Amino acid sequence: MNRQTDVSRRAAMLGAASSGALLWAGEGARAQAQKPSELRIGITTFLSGPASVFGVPSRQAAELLIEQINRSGGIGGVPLRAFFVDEAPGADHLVGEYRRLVQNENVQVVFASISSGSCLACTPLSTELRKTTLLWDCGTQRVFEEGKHPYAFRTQGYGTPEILAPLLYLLKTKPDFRSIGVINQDYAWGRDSWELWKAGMDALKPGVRVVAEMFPRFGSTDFSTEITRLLATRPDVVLSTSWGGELVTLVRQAAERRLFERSTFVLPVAEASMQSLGRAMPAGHVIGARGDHWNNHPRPKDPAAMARFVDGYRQRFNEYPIYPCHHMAQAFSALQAAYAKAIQTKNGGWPNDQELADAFRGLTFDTPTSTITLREDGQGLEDQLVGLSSQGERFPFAVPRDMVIFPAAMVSTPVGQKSVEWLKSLKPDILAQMPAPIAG
Amino acid sequence: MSRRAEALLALLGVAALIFTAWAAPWLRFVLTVALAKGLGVLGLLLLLRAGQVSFGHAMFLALGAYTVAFAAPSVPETLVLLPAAALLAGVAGLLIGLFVVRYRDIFFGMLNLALSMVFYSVLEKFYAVTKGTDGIRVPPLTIAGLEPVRETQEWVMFGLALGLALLCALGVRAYLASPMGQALAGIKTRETRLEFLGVPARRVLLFAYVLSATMGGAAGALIAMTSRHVTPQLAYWTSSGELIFIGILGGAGSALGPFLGAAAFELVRVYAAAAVADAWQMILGGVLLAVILFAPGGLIGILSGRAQQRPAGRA
Amino acid sequence: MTVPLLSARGLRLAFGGVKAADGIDLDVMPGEFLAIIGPNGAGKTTFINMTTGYLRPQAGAIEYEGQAILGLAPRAIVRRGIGRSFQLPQLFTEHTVLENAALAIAARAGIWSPLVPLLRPGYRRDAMALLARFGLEGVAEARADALNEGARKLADIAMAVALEPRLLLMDEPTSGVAASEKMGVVETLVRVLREAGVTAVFVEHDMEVVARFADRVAVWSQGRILTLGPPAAVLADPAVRREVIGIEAAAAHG
Amino acid sequence: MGEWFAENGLLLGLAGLDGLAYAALVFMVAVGLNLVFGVLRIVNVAHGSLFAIGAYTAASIGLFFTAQGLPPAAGYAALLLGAALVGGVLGPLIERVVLRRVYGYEDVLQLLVTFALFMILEDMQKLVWGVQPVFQDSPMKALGTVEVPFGDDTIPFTAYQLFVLPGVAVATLIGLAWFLRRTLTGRVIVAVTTDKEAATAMGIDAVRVTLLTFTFGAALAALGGALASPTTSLVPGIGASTIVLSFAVVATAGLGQIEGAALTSLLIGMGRSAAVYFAPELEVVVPYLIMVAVLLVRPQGLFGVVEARRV
Repeated sequence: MNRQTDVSRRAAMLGAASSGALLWAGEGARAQAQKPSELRIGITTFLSGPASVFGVPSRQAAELLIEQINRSGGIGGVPLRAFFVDEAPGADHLVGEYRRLVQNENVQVVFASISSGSCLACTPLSTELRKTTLLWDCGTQRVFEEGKHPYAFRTQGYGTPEILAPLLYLLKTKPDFRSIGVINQDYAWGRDSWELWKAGMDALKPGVRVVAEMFPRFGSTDFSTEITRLLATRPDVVLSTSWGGELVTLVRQAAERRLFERSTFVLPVAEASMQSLGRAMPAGHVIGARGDHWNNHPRPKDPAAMARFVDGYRQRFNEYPIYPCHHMAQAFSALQAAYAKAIQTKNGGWPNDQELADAFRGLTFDTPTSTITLREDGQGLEDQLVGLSSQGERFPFAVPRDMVIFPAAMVSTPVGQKSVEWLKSLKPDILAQMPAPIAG
Repeated sequence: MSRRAEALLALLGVAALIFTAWAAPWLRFVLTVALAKGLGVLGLLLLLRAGQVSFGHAMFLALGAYTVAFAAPSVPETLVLLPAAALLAGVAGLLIGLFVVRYRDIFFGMLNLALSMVFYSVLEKFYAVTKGTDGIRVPPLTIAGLEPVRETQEWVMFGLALGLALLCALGVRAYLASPMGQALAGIKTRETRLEFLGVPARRVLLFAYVLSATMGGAAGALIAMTSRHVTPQLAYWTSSGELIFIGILGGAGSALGPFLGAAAFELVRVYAAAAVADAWQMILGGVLLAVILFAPGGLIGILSGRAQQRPAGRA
Repeated sequence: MTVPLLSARGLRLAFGGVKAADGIDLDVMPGEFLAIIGPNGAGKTTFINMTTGYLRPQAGAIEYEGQAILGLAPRAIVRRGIGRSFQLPQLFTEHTVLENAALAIAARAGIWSPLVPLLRPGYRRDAMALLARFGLEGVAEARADALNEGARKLADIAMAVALEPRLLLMDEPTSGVAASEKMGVVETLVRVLREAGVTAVFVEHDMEVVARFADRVAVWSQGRILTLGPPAAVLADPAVRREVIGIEAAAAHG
Repeated sequence: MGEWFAENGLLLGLAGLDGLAYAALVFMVAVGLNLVFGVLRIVNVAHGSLFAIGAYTAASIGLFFTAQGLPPAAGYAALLLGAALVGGVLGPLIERVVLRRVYGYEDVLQLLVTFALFMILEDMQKLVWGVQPVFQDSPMKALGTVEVPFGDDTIPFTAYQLFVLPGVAVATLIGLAWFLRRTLTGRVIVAVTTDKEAATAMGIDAVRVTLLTFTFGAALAALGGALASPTTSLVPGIGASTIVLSFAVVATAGLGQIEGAALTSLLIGMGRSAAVYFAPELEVVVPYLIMVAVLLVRPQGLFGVVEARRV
């Protein structure tokens, strides 16, 4: 510690008149906070590039939510104001933007990132700058399993439950499959999700033959070669955790060439692409939503809130909200709950950064469909809803039937364990705990 | 530009940088990255002097950055990692250079592009080693064995980048004025004559290539140490395009150009992104177009009052 | 008997069906000024290109000072003492004349010093002295692409001379030079070359220049040497007058 | 080796069919780029944006036609209309308003001008078409699928992929070759490609040729995009990945060489699909490895001619 202050002092002297700045910028997280005139939130999301398919709807959702919250008096009487940042230029640019949000725009909270890479880059900064950061959409299990981040909280589920739930569903509904082919986007999520799936599958149903492991380039626009290979090798199951335009292209090309008739597809991130696909999505395949917020949720906790959000979004943007919109809503719901808790703890006073972070730890907040609890490591526990795709009258696109709602605790890695190790240790009796399907 | 004007501009620039970094702490980070990129662009400028446009130069920055990311867990010392990254990039530059200096113009540009894309794919594909597009996080580093607090660390990185930028700018200035540097410029106009002066043009270009790769490696290392996170995006072709962009924005006529360009580029990008988060690319494109059409000498050209001077046409 | 400085034997080179060299035998004697004349496409420039390593003949041999030089790179041949100038002057167009000259001076001394300026006092003095020998000191600070043709030709030759060659091959040193300047240019370069004791081979279309300054004349036609001898005899040869000079005269007026 | 072929020969055959369709799309984009480079000597980075805009426009027109109740065959008219519209409007606009101002500038500036255009057009697409995937596959659906025998099995391929894509590419190749060799305008383009100075000296109106070639190249890029649109979903960023691949084709093919572009596209298409089957981790680098290998052996590209250096 002595050494540090030493260097710090020398730098202060070197930097001419900079000692004032050092004091100013070094303002601690524990300083007493004044109630601000507005509650500033930095939101990083994809506004360009292929992932803007997620980023733009979530931004729209954020704007809608902020309007709604502000109309009803803001949070603790303070109106919200969002500062959006594009994730597309890459992590090196984003960490600069994160600093700008904190140090220049003086945001109280940062909502960080769709991309796992962005999250991994931002969470250490949340510790360094002592700024509460909500990981509002990224899914990598590495964040909380490989490090402690006292100021970071994930207000939704993550890769492990999002993969394990569809796997369990498949094992239950199609227990006799013998071979599998995988076609995932070549980036962290595509690779990680396959590693998670394989670990779980090998533990619960050893001996499944992997006939093709394909990781086409991120942003690919054509999968005909991969589809030919899957047609030729005839796996019983095809797994793809792809999303966005790539999933749409994959499903259309595969449907056109009748791959859906030969193999059962498992698509854990299908929900966001169902509207784009419309009637082109074949029925009878396993689809997931990275959560439980399907439009046809059989028993949402607060149907009125669900309808309010969905209809409000539809009215404004002429489309159904997709899962990133729901994840954004969850982040806002958590924010409201945490501020309420912190203000109450302080008897009406405005929380500083430390007090705000303390309020998030162990917080339980409502979503339209359920409640989410933030564990002691910062990870949120979100239920997973998986079903078989079906086309019906109610929606102009596919939604699940024979739905199973997996309780979050059942499919999430316990605190302190690593996902892959935990999945490897699973025993087939976990299938017995699976709730019964709901027709839908 | 006269010597005195250039020296004055450099002094003013340094003063402005230090003042900005002091007055707006969050810009300290942006400016450190800008200085680092400027260093990379300075290397690119050497090749431009020979009339060659490398459309894959970002690979050396990425190499330097990944060197830091891979080595940092075992050797978390800034003063070791920085030269190591530069050295490694220099060696890679020598190996690649031996191949690419045999080619000119579009072939030179495209071969560099191809090699950078191969490197990009390696970073992206070998997930088990490189963590793919997620990238690798760089742990906190020591400086001369000390572990400064964040604030000091930021100043040290800023100072390091600034010092290295000044040193390299002076070095490049001297190099370009030397017979070797002048011969390099000769490659652009009359390569045959060089051969008939008994000067091996390829070796002249190779020297510049290795030098530019080394500076690229140092730049990449600085970026990695500052942003503390590296991704394959650093090697993607658009990153190389960005380096050329900065070079032209700043002006290819002076060793100060790259740094001026990089600072302007990062600031425009940051403010454009803040103002219109989903159309910043269009703003940058517009700025670039305006500079080329109305001030092809770049910012340096504007500052030295020669903005009207059109660049020399193809001979 | 003196030993030839340069000796070419049986050089052959064809581009497609065109024979640019069809058995060239030629000896260049130390100290002489040898003019090469002949119609366009006769293979005159090809001979220079082969001798300087720019083109490789399909057959034959070239010896310089008794050593085979065929297969060496241009810059290796330059280092042995064979210089050349170009029909289209090869100057560094974005550099000043002084810088061009200084680069040539530096090239002789070795350019591998990355931190000392090209225009260091020594090189500047030598370059100015070089330019002064060619009467170019007045345009030293001008950009090379701003010169008139005569000055460009002289600058081009000056750069070759800076390397102190013993043999200089000049490709049409007067082509494109205004008639009023032509004799001045030739007189300047002959004076410099004589002073330096350089042997010269030059391709020339102006018969007056050939008659005044050449010691011997070689007449080229279709890749062969038609005649070789002193100017007075060669230029008086009716066959040469008909085949070469007649065409030249017509071309000059067309 | 023989054993390997016995085992994988059939798969290799399938890979060939896939590679063909892929090669056809690569060729459509690269040949336009190569043509433009031949005449303008500008590496047009915005070529990829023209591909993307062509795809979006064709899809929009196709969707409009479908909404009007026109038959699926009208989808083909939409493809051509989209390509013609983008080529005919954006081509001349870019050439006359922007590029014309920078002829005679240094190469790097010319290249950067198109890079700037690329950045602007990328964001413009987002403003016009949004970020959600757009697709319009009635042309592909109209033709249905073809069962290709595979051992005891059959593999369905879409007729569009099997016949339309390669068919259009071959027709383009033949048509272009005929146009460039047999028509006056074509020969003028070749003359300018070979030696611009000489061609201009001979009285060729380089300004007109340049405009024409650029428009033509833009239309080819847009047609490539239009052809790709029924098979894929259109999202932001498709231009960027298309263009970088075309760069590799141009350098490998030899500048301005259309047959070279065809052969290179075929090599890349086949190489890529073989990689998907047998070495998936190489899929992305195949085009670049082919390029490096070709340039090692033939420094001027497959069909490139050594430019005579005049001394």
